[in-house]
Amino acid sequence: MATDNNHDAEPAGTAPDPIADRSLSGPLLIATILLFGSLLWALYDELFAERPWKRYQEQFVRTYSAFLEKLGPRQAAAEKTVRSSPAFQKIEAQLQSAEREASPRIREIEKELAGIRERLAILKNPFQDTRARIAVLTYELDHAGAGRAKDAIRAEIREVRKGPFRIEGLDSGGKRVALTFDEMEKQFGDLKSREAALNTELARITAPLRDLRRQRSEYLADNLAGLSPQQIEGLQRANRDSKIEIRQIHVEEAGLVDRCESCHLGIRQSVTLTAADMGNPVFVSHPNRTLLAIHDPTRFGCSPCHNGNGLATSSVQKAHGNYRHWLWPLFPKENVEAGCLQCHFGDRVLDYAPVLERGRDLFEGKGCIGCHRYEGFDRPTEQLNEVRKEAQSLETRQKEARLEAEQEVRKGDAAESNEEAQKHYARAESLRVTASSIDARLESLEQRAKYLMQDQKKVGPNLKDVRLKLRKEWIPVWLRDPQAFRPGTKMPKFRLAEEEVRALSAFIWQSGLDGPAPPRQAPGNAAAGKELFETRGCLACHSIGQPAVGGEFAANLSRLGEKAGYDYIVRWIHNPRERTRPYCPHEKRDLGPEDYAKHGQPFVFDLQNSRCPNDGHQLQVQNLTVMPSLRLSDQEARDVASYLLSLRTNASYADGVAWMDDPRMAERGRQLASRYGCGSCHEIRGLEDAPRIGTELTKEASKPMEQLDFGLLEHKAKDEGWYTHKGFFERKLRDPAIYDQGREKAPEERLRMPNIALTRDDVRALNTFLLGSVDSPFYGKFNSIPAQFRYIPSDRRKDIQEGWWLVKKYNCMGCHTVQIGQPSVLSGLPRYQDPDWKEQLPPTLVQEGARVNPDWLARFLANPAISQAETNRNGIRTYLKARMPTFSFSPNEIRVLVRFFQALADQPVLHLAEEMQPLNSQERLLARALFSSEGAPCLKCHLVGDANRDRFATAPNFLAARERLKPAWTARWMLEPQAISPGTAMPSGLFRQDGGRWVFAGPTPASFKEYKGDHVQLLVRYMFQLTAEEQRQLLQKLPTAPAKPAGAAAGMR
Amino acid sequence: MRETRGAIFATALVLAMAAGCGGSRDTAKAPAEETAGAPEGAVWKPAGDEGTVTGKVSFKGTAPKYRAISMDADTVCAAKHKSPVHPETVVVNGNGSLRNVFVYVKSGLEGKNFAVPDQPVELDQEGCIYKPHVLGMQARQNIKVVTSDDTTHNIHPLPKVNREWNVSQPPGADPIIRSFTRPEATIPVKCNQHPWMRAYIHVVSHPFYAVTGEDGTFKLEGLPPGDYEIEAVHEEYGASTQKVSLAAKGTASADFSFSPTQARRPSSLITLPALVLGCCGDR
Amino acid sequence: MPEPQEAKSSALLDKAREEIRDLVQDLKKPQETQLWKSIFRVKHDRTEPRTRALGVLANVFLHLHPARINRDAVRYSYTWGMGGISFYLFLVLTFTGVLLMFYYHPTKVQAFRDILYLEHDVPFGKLLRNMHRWAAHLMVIGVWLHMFRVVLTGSYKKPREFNWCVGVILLVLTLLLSFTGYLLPDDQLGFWAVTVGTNMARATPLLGHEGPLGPELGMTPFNDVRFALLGGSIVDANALLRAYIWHCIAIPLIAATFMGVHFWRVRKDGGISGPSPVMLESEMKPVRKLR
Amino acid sequence: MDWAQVWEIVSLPDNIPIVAIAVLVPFYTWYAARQARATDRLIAQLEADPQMAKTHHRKIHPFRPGWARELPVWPYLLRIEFLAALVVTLILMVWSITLNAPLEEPANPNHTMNPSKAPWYFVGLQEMLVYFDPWFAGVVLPTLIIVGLMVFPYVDTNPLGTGYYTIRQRRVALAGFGIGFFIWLALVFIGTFVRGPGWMWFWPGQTWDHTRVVYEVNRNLPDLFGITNAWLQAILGIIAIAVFYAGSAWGIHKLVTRSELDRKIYERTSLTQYVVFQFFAITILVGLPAKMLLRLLFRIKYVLVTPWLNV
Repeated sequence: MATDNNHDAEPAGTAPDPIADRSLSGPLLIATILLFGSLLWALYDELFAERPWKRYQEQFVRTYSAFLEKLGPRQAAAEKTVRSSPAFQKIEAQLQSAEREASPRIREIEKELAGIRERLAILKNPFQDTRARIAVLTYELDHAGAGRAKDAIRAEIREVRKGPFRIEGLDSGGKRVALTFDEMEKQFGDLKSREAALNTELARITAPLRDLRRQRSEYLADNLAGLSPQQIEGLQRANRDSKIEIRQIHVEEAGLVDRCESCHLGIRQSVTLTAADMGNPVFVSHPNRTLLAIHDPTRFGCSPCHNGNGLATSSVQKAHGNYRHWLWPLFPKENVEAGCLQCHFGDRVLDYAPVLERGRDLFEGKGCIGCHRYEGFDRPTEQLNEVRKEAQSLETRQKEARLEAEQEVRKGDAAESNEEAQKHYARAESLRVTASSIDARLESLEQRAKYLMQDQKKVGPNLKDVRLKLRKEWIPVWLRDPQAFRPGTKMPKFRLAEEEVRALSAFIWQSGLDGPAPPRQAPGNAAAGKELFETRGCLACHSIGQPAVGGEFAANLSRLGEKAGYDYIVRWIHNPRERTRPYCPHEKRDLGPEDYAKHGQPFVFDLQNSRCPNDGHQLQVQNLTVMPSLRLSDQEARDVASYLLSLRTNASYADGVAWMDDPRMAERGRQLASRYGCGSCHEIRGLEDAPRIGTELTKEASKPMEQLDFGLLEHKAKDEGWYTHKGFFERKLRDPAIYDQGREKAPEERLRMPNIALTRDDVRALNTFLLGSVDSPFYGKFNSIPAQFRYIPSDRRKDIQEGWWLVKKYNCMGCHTVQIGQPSVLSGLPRYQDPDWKEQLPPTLVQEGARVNPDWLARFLANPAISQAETNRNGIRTYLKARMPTFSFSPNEIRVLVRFFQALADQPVLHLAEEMQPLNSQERLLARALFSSEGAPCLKCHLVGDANRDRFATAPNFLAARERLKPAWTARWMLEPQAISPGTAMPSGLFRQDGGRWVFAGPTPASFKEYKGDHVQLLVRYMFQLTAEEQRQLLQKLPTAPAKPAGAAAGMR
Repeated sequence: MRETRGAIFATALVLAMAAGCGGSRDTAKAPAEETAGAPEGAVWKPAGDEGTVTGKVSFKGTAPKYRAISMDADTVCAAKHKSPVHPETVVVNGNGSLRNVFVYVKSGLEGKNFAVPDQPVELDQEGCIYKPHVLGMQARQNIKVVTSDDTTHNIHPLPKVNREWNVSQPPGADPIIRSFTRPEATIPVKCNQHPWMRAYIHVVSHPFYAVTGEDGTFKLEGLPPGDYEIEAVHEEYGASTQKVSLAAKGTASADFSFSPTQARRPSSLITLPALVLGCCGDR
Repeated sequence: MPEPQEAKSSALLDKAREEIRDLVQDLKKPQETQLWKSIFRVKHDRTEPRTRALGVLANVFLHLHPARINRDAVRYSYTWGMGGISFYLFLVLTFTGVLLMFYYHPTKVQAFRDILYLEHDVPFGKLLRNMHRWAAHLMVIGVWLHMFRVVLTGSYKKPREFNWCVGVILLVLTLLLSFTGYLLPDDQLGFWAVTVGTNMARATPLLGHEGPLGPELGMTPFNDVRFALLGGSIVDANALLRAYIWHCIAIPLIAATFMGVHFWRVRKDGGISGPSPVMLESEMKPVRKLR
Repeated sequence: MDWAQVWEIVSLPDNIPIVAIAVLVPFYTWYAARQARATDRLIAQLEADPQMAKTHHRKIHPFRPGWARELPVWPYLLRIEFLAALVVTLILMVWSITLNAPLEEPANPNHTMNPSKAPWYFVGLQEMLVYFDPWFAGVVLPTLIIVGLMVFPYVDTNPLGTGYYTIRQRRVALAGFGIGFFIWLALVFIGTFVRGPGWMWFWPGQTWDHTRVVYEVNRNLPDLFGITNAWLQAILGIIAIAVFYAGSAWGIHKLVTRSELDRKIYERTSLTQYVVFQFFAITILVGLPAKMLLRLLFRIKYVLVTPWLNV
């Protein structure tokens, strides 16, 4: 714009007016064009840039049609083969002959029906018309006033009914007939009922045809892998006709809109699509159709499990929720199972979520739970606290009630009237009753406390016994680097300075109990011990050697000889639960003989004698270890201990550890032990009630990012793109001190979390577990959580999950296969690869609930030896070297386990034994004959109680069946054991079907010619009514084996 | 007005562009898709230039002595034998060669499909002993298990790769016909009722295998020319391989040798009393 | 009787022909039609100044302006166009705002989701929201610059003092409009901005429960001025609804009223203030009030 | 220098308007100053040459006698307005297509944002919270500003400078408004670009660190003198404020009566007008920066400490 003020420099009048004469067209045109351009840009943005899914859909339609094109001929050929198979041809032939047979009658019926329908059509109009007229007249009659009026109407009705109605074409001649209404009505009714009768007949005749057709199509569907050509054609048509449009799942109740399928078009296709098929991993089918069927996407959507922003379609990043302000980013593929945990937080073991399960195993097994509370883990301890609190408040209430009762009595005594006194006395009575009823409640609480104390376990060993158990100079070596001494151990490496190591060692050493010392033991036979160790089942939990052979549930014992004392280990192996001194949680100290002596009691404490002599409270009478007693004899225990103590390297240990007795060091060590939370995993004198030192992790993944302390790495994390929960957990797990990097901190302020030996997969599993640990699921994501999103385990499912916690706690899967597809640790050991040792594997527990009587199971779990007297044996499979240990489960846990097995096999909670039909004497003879016949192999493998025969036995005694088994299961087992327990020594094909019954497949004794009953049922009944006496008689009938005593034949090396 | 017209124009333009791009992409993609589908492998047919591999499996050292099998668990079995029966674990022939060694082409035939013989291989149970003791078969070929005994057996193969089964066979029962679908070297077969009974089935993907017999030799005929790895497997002494090169219509030889020091099973494993009593009293 | 019939039909034809002729006539000269005249009151004729002026006077849009204007006031350099731009942005905001209202529910359950839908679902929804937001920011800037210009050209001086005051009120209203809109997406940004903003109201002297003398007058979190603003003691559903009503109805109405006054006063105060001829110091009449 | 951080803050969609202001305000200031200088030159010319003053059309814009003094609004003004509307729409379109309006996490009362900032145009007020108690910064001060703006035309008694850009004729008014405008903008800039997590002071380029710890002990004025008695504290505060007002009033008076013209204008002012002017000038234009400096440089929190209110 002109700012020129030199106004008179130019000649007047001639110059054009700079404002009035200037055209603005140029700028206007440019602005208009630019604006138009911006509109085009907006349009492009709206149609393409913001709609990347359109390109995905185009690509999908293209590749998918090519894929189907290729699939079509393949499936057509497959269908052709199925159609030409004899079975199909047979059905086809049957169908054709049936059709031929039925067709004349069908034609007849159809012809007649056609005639009837024609006549009905003719009759219908006049009939219905007249009926309507009569109905109207009847209505008028009802509402007409006087008698005369009614009469008139009646007459009219009569007139109408009389007709006559002239109707043409009713019969074949085509004559016109005159009918009254009644005649018409009758004829109409007759025709109708004839029509119904014919239809029924038609249905009856065609039923077998329909059946055969259904069979034919079912056969085709069953035998054709994949889709039929028709189905493929349907898919092709659908694909051709598919429009480019948003595909969304809308769950109204949840306010959920998921449009994932706008790009992931292959997810729910009925053909399985792979990345190779489609050339793009975006289009693959969902990898697990079973899961998809359970969590039907039309009811659940996608984002409730996978997270991400289901609504967004403008970019991959937005849709996956991988941007700063979206609180639920897509779970990374490797942690996808975290999604399961959001709802299934109480479930210990989940099908299809092995990584998550591994994460939980690690969380429990590596002792994370020692420092970090996590809801559901270590329940006994938490419940114990609750029980104690409740008991305390009850005691207070009781005291108050008693006091008040006394006051009431006093008030009553002083009352003015009798009525009033009575009122007070009554109130006092009721208070007294209340107080005493609290006693009952307290007792049950005490019982619960006792059981819970029995259930309570610690991750690490009891350190009160260090003086009795350990070599003094070994302790600092261990503390310096546990992984160096025992690679893979649960004990993590605390980043301790030498001074701290010394202080801690001194504290642990000095806090140990001095006695009573375990009894001195004579040395055992290490070679026998080795054999015992390898065959009794120790390797299901423990491992030996490097690389380790055996289970990773418990310690690797390779260098036990360098650390432990013989006497203590013997006692430990004999019964690991045996405590040196009982611990009184009330007095918070370990009791000694002197406490018992004070009250004139012997120093005896066990589950039966678990009350404190001083105050009557429940004592902790067991070591808090999950290690069970294997019921070894004293000699066996000595042998195993001798073997284990012989395991050592020639590492040398410094002698000068006098400082371990310095009380000042111990005091410092005590502070350190509290700081590092040693008491969380170990029992340590003085630190029994030490709280968990770590953060609770139950909802860790819902913590706002700002609350995760990345330390100085925050900006690096942001720059490198791992400023996420996953990034935080991952690095923290790999290097727990990482967020202290570069920070100046006093030693006591540094991060305490120790270095845990974790592999990449371990970190992934734990990360999956942590990422799924969220606040109430979907918080803020939906308006409200609709019913179908809630996961409330039913009784059965709840029982199963409760059981899994215990199965995992005691490592049942070390010896047993609990679920199909889950190998036990033992079954993987080299020894059990040998065909002969396979029978020595502990039984699989698949369908255990269906197999055994729950009452028996409860008894067995309480005492696997079955017998009170002879404990050094297996109760039911005495031929097994591996031994079912005595876990001393509390009744709580036994109940949970029994219910677990019942629920797993879908058995009713309450077991009522089936009624057994008694055998008559003839049947008994028959059964006995069959059992002992040449062809019957039963007694070759099953225990019979005869020492000579039992040498070869690889199966339990039939005598136990009555109490132990369920008859229905036994019958099924005899018929098809391989279907119940694949790979079992019990062969299939022992019986064959004969008419409606099962008969023994081999040669049967002559007496069976007349027997028409079911052989399996007969044998089951015999088995369940077998007595010891009967068994003896049975054995006598057997061809006697040449009696070679077992010992003589033993060329055992 | 201008905006609407603009919108229509833009849509038309963009659609035209999209159509153009789409078309060109289609043509570009077509040939790639054709090559993607690999043809199914055709069944191999002999071309006439096949050769033979022969060899002998010798044994060095002293053969272990086995105690006679005690068949007192089943009198029927015991009755069938007049003389004591010894385990067939290590059988050394008179000429110093090793019997019951399974020899097969371990590698060199990859990518070829071989027709599955219609004839099943047969495993007999006679006198509570499996005959033959070592058996080779092709994957998907049928195995027919027959019994010649008057006692009930059960056939229990213990594969690791294939599916495990365990079927009872009473005297006079129909033969059991089964098959193994995947190649697997050494599937032990046992009878749970007669613990000494043992057979070894080797499942391979081709017909080029042999089991050494009384002279300890083997012959793999009809092999197409090429370089092969031949493996000899013995139940006790494990496996040993050799490389051979076969010219058209040529012959090649591969001799193997086993000695007791090669025992592959750790001895501590064999301590079950039933076994000690029964079969393999060990070397 | 064929004749009369023929006559009748030919008469009909003639009438139709006439009609069509009229229609063509109308189409040729649309300005002559009744429809045209009913809409455009005055014939637009560039040649005659009077009708030209009338054309302007009869036009509602042109009514905001005088018919003629100081020739230099047309220049951008003087006005910067900021007042007009602000008003234009207000119109844009009203337009986009009304469209947004179709898609928005001021409830805790729906609000945030509605924004998500706008972003991903509604055709041009994202553009709409962006335009509304950025137009709001631009309007604040525009109003500020307008005020800046008015100060620099001394346009607030007599006789425009009152219109300046109206302008200040409009500035405050603009800020309030923007501020109330901030909460509506119901996200963290808006929530905390509004929390911070309204927390100041707590401290209002006399009327806030944390303000000087507030508690002494019986102010609690549940009856003070902040409670009145939020409809509760925390920023929640009621606050959302209040913000919505203020943002969409109350403040726009008030602002529109004041705008009317503002524009009217611009004309009544003598139109746009300049560029006017400079006044010289020497021409200033001495007035002595203070010495 | 943490350039990534600088870019992150500057490119935040909600901060774009402030960046725009940072460009627009200097530009328009320069644009106005250019015209003002031209006008001032013209005024000087005319003052010096009374003859010319009589004939000159007295505008910096060119004028020829043949030109119309007034132009019809249609089309001359409206076409420009139309162009402006087009350009604004264009800017708005491009801005809206390229930058998305922010949408953060759903509101969560349990999770405080750090820093949680008011919209940028109120960030100045939020920044004032550092220097004053909420009742003052949040309520009294905005009221004072609004009222101050409203009384502005009533206390400015200068008849010169209506309708054209000038500096020499309106030094006091322009300085007054300019200082106020500048303070306001400065506060907005500080609040947006300098205040980081915990509302801590981060120099531009310094990394915004959530965990940063600063040592900042604030004192009250009486503490400097060791006065603990409430009455004495209050009295001291009142004295300090009174002294400050008196001193500032004297200083401002000196400034507004410096030149001849200023004195003339001053004489046209009534006492009420002058007192009102002085009050707002001292409180907002001097008091505000003074308090800020006290706080930022000397860490003095309150000057006046009483049991009811503190300043």
